[in-house]
Amino acid sequence: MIEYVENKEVIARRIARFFKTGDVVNLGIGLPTLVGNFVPADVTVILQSENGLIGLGPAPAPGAADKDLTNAGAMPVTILPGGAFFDSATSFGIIRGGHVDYTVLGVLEVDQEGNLANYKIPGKMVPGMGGAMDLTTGSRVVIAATTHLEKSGASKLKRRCLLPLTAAREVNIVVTDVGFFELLGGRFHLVEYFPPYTPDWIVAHTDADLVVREGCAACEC
Amino acid sequence: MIEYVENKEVIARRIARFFKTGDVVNLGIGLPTLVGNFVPADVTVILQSENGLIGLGPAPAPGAADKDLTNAGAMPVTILPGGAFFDSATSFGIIRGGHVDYTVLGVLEVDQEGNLANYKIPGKMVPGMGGAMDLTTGSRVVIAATTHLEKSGASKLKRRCLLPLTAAREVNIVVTDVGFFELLGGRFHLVEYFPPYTPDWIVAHTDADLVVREGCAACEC
Amino acid sequence: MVEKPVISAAQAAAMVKPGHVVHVGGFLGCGSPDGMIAELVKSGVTGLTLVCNDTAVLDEKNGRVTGVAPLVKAKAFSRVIVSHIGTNPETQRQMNAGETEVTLVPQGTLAERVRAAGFGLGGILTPTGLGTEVELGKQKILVGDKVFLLEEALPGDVALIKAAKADKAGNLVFSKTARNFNPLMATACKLVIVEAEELVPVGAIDPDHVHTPSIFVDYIVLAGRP
Amino acid sequence: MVEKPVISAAQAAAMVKPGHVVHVGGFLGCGSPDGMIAELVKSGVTGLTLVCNDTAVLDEKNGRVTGVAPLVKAKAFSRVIVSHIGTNPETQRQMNAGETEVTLVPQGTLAERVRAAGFGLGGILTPTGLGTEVELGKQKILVGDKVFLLEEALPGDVALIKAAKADKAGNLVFSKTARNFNPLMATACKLVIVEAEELVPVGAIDPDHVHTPSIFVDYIVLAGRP
Repeated sequence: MIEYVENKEVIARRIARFFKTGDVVNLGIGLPTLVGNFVPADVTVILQSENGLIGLGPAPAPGAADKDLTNAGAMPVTILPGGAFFDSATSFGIIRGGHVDYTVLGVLEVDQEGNLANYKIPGKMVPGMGGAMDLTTGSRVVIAATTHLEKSGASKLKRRCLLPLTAAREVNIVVTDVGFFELLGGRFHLVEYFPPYTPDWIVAHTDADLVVREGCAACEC
Repeated sequence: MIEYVENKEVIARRIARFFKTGDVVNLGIGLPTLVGNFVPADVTVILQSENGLIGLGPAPAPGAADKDLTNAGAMPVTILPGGAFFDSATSFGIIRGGHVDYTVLGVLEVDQEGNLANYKIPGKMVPGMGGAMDLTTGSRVVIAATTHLEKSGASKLKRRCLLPLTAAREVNIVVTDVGFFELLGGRFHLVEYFPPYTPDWIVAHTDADLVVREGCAACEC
Repeated sequence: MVEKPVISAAQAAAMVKPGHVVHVGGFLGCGSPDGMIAELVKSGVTGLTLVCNDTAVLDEKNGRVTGVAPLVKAKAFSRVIVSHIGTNPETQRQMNAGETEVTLVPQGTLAERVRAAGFGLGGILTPTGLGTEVELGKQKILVGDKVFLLEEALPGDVALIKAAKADKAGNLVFSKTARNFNPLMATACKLVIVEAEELVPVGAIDPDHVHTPSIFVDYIVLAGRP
Repeated sequence: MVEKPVISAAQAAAMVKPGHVVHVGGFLGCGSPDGMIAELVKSGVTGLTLVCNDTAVLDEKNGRVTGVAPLVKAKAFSRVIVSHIGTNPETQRQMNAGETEVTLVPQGTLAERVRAAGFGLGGILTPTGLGTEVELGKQKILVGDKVFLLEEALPGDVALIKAAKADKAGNLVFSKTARNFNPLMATACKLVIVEAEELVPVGAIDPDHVHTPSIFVDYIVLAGRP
């Protein structure tokens, strides 16, 4: 009997391994931001921040924050040598124009059609879409990062999103704390599973059409 | 008996007097470029050049030309203190967005509806419109600068342009070497005449609907 | 080059009238014209429409109030057009209470709609928002074999923007990510007022480094001068 | 930051293949990538489509041949999409003789169509060209009570551009009016090669002064190196 324990680090760790040197990556607020901590030392990715910067660096040393240099979550950041600043129209031109390779974002719901909802729970909580709609539309690969189950035990992977969509059929990859899934032909395809979870456990705990891909392997992330 | 003698300087001189300090002005190639020489000393206009510059200055001293600093006619120019450079999308954003007060351009034909043709004589000469279509569409006031008569003696002011149009109903003012005309309601309105020409002479030598405006006065330009 | 009037933040605020559509630069408070915003709160003006990336941060418990948040709290806006209100619970409260009309616009669409207004374009043709609530009530246009959403240009009456440096003619340089929407807002409004941290003589800015050319700017406020 | 390969102008030219749509920066020769153009002439490639502001100056009597003019003379292009051919009589001759297909596009529309391609927009909605031959065969779109012409995005295979300065990562700075179409072309093509007058270390360009961020650039050619 496997007990589910939420593990955001494993999600971040696995996502970080998708990237190769030179990839341009946008990391959303929250869980996706963690991904930056796990990029292998021999891989140099270029982080884009939609508020107008490419070449995002680590957080500044205590006391060294620059009021004019933040990420899209208004947190102080730094810029690496070779980075550049630009206005919001250029920033989203870069995004919408397909010049970002990967966008990683959190979800409220994600479904087997590749739909994603994360900006609005009508009547309850409406943060707004910010840059997420452009990021999912424009990026080459859209990665949804989410814990596999709700606190209630319900599957975060759905047959059909019920909340208003942020992205219609734009999600390519979902990484949860139990495995990595590709979206194709209206189904989740399990490509890797993260022990102690097993493909059988994952099938039993996913409320959506799910295929265990041939060659699906365990990954110690 | 008045004899017509082509006089480009009078055209440039009169046009230069339309401007007030702070006006943003684009001067086309050829005759319109002359206008810059006659702006009164107490008026500071801001010259825009559509190849990507605001604050156009005088021609450089001999030998001081910068290969990276030209006007839209590829001639070496200078930039005044407080000028700025930008790319072509921004340049035409400025133009199309209504941030240019006056555009002055030469014509092959201009008609009483405010149409202007200057980029194409089919089968004969096709230079292309360059920036002229955007300039006539976007500028607050479009001034056509032209000699009054062709070498043949024919009127340059027409009832209807026959050549492909550069601008459809965009011309506000026509200045020739015999007078200054406003376009309104499908007619040329003579606002000023330049002696030795008289309103009668001008009516007789204009092949278009022409009204001599009440208060039409002589102007020694 | 023609110099622009240098005015106080209070004089700037007095130019903003009820009913105006006001474009404000800044991203969650970074690059916001805070001096003009403070004076606008004091002026008590209401009935404005806000066009801005967001309604900034209103977190009074932790003493964090940024950007246009004080104006939201003062109920200056009857309408806000932004991409994000998640860090300002008061915006959400006003929206749910029916006090303020909130229109959420994808951030890239918002930036481009403002630019379109400033640059004489009727709108933009974007794939962003297709298949979502954002497409409701909008024209869809086929270009080749692809469908795009027509998002209309979004002009304003007054732009309140923030620059790191202005020369006396009004050429502007922004600093780092404080640039964001500021140069766009400057193109799209009838009246443009910049709050600058530093004012330098005409000619002191390299013309290749200018982010916003002087012709877009009508008035200059020096930051820190009420 | 990742460094970009520095190649010769001849290597750059060899990447341009028959049938390619080639976007070339420059305005009547100012800001043209002349080294790559010279090597492209030598390569003898034909069947290209040119997207450029103009076909530059071909005035052999006065020894004035600039920008893409040598390529026009070498009949490299089967199609040219430009705003102006008035200073290159050979373009006009080829057009009249039916050797080359010439499409004239208003300059602002051309700039914006290239940007739209680079920035993921389907096209632009412009008033420019309404009531002229430019509107023939194009969609007209009503926005509010105004009519706009839909001009489609104009993407390319290869961009050949010229910068004053590049850092090794490919961040670019242009000089004065040599900027013109160069930054736009860089956004809109699958492969982007810059000819730079100066190559500096990564970090040597102030990130607020970058005109074209490195991610748009694939290869760097040093000007004056065939």
